[in-house]
Amino acid sequence: MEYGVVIVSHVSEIAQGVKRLIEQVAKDVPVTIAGGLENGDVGTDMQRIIQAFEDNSATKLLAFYDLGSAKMNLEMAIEMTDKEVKLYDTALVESAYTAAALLQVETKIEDVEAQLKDLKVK
Amino acid sequence: MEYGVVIVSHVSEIAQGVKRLIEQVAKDVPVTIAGGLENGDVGTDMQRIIQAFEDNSATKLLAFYDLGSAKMNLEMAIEMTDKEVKLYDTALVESAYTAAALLQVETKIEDVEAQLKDLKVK
Amino acid sequence: MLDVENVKSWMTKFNEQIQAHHDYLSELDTPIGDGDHGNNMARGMNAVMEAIADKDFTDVPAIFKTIAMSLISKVGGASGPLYGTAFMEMAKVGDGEVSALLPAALAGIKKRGKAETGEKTMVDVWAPIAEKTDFTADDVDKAVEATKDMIATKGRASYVGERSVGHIDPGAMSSGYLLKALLEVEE
Amino acid sequence: MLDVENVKSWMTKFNEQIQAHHDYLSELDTPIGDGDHGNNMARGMNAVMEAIADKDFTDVPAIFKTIAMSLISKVGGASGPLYGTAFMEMAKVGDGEVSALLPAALAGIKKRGKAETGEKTMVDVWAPIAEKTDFTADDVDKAVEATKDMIATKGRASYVGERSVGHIDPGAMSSGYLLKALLEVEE
Ligand SMILES: Nc1ncnc2c1ncn2[C@@H]1O[C@H](COP(=O)(O)OP(=O)(O)O)[C@@H](O)[C@H]1O
Ligand SMILES: Nc1ncnc2c1ncn2[C@@H]1O[C@H](COP(=O)(O)OP(=O)(O)O)[C@@H](O)[C@H]1O
Ligand SMILES: [Mg+2]
Ligand SMILES: [Mg+2]
Ligand SMILES: [Mg+2]
Ligand SMILES: [Mg+2]
Repeated sequence: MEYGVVIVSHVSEIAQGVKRLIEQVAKDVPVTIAGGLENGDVGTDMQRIIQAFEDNSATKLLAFYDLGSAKMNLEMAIEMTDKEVKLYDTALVESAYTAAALLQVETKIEDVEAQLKDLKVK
Repeated sequence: MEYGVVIVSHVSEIAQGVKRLIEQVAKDVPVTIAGGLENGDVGTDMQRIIQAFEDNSATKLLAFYDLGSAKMNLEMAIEMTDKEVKLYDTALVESAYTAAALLQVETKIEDVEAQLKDLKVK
Repeated sequence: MLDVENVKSWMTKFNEQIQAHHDYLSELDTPIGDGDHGNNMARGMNAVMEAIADKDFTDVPAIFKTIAMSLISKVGGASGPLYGTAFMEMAKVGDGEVSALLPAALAGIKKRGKAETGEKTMVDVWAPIAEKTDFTADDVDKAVEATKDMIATKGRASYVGERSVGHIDPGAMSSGYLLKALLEVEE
Repeated sequence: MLDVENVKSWMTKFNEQIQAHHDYLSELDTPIGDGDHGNNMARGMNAVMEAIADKDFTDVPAIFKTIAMSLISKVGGASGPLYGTAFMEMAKVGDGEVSALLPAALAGIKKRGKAETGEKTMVDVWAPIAEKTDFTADDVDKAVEATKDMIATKGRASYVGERSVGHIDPGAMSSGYLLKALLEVEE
């Protein structure tokens, strides 16, 4: 698929759980995650985000995050990757679900983004 | 504490992860969860939601959920419990975090609700 | 007027349809949902059959309540609280008068799901049938089929919006099985 | 003008302060955050010390880059990308001219965190100091202390809004240690 989804959360369980939730409705959308720190603690880690970009088989990525400090690491990761990544300031679970469900049925990216606009919360 | 938080998600990892995230900033706020089905599958279960209400040491509960079908089970659970439960159609992770952080510092419920209003996404 | 035995055979026939079309219901749920409607209903109906088989019920409301609780606690998807509420509301009717049961069920489903007709849900099957004094299997099939052209605005299918057009709603299909099973019992 | 050795002793002194005030920084982060700022900074500075000890650097930008990468990858909280960007931007200055380094660091922090002064963050310490040609330990202490009366509008503390008044910002405090450690090296 052209587009993939990346989930960035301070907590690895949240990232894993969101992946599980959205894969149910989007079997063909590549979803990769960066959750928590390497040692399992709560936090975000730029290297793990870059890894999630690399591991995603899509070249264009939609990235969703939980809290503001994840956003800073996401932005740094975006500056350092070759992939085309766009981050959304939208409700993490709800917008990742919406995006994945729409991408699965090959919705145009403009239409996906239009739906995401309603989910902006940060 | 007078107020507690209940997290309802289709996926147990999401519910557990949100609890972990918010307990960091709200050590004294009672947080209970209902995530997934009894057998670990994805879904929501009214009985587990009622259990989360009962297990919460607070008498007044703020409930947050991920998708619409969780809301239906939540509403049924609310009809069947003695606790005073209010559900919010807000971004799951973000609003649970906001509510917990504010409750921790003993913010008045009206002020908590005012902040939650901005997080309405469903 | 249904009695307890009628309700038992209604459930038996419905269960047969659900188990027989287990995969088909999940297939319907795949393009516009999460692909589990067959599993959900099969699990729920197994629980119903277990809860009512070899058990005596004093009256129709009592068996409806047991069915409702099994569906609510075992289905696991949106259809659990919806069917559960339908049976709960039917229990409140007080007897087995079909012309009162179906409107009660419909009202329960609409209350629970906050859906109206035309939103591509099971409501689109329950509504036209509950409003008729008499209905046929053909009426049911037509109502189910009519969900195909609708745009979903409730439930998971609403996420794909216009892309839901062209697919029959899975909950509409399972509701069709339920209503046609009722017809067989009434005959 | 700092050289590589100066930067090393700057980091050594900063690390001493961080480790000595580990608990205090986390305590500051508890009422208005998640209580981990001391842990985050201690972990980050351990990584910095490991990365720069016994290692030769060709020039000041090279050691700044190494410090930046250690902080970015090991801190784990918001302060990681913020301090990391500060050192990354200082590396871009090209030499150790303090009057150029501090404004560069400030610009990096503001860009990364999208914060302005008065939002109760580390910016409120970096900004007044970077704007001075000369600064004293007293200037730093005053800037740190001034965050106490501010209402947080950025970072985790912004969630508690007005309730953040009365508490010193943890990132302001750690930034104060960093800037005072620099003063000692410059003397
Ligand atoms: N708000 C609603 N109102 C009425 N019916 C609904 C509503 N939401 C979902 N449904 C019905 O439920 C069916 C899906 O059930 P199921 O797949 O078991 O649940 P889930 O969507 O949680 O996986 C849909 O096909 C639709 O008929
Ligand atoms: N957007 C921002 N801009 C500037 N500084 C910020 C911002 N967000 C947070 N900070 C600083 O970071 C500090 C908190 O760091 P830390 O506790 O390590 O991270 P976290 O909040 O992720 O746990 C705050 O005290 C504040 O000084
Ligand atoms: Mg389904
Ligand atoms: Mg489901
Ligand atoms: Mg912190
Ligand atoms: Mg933290």
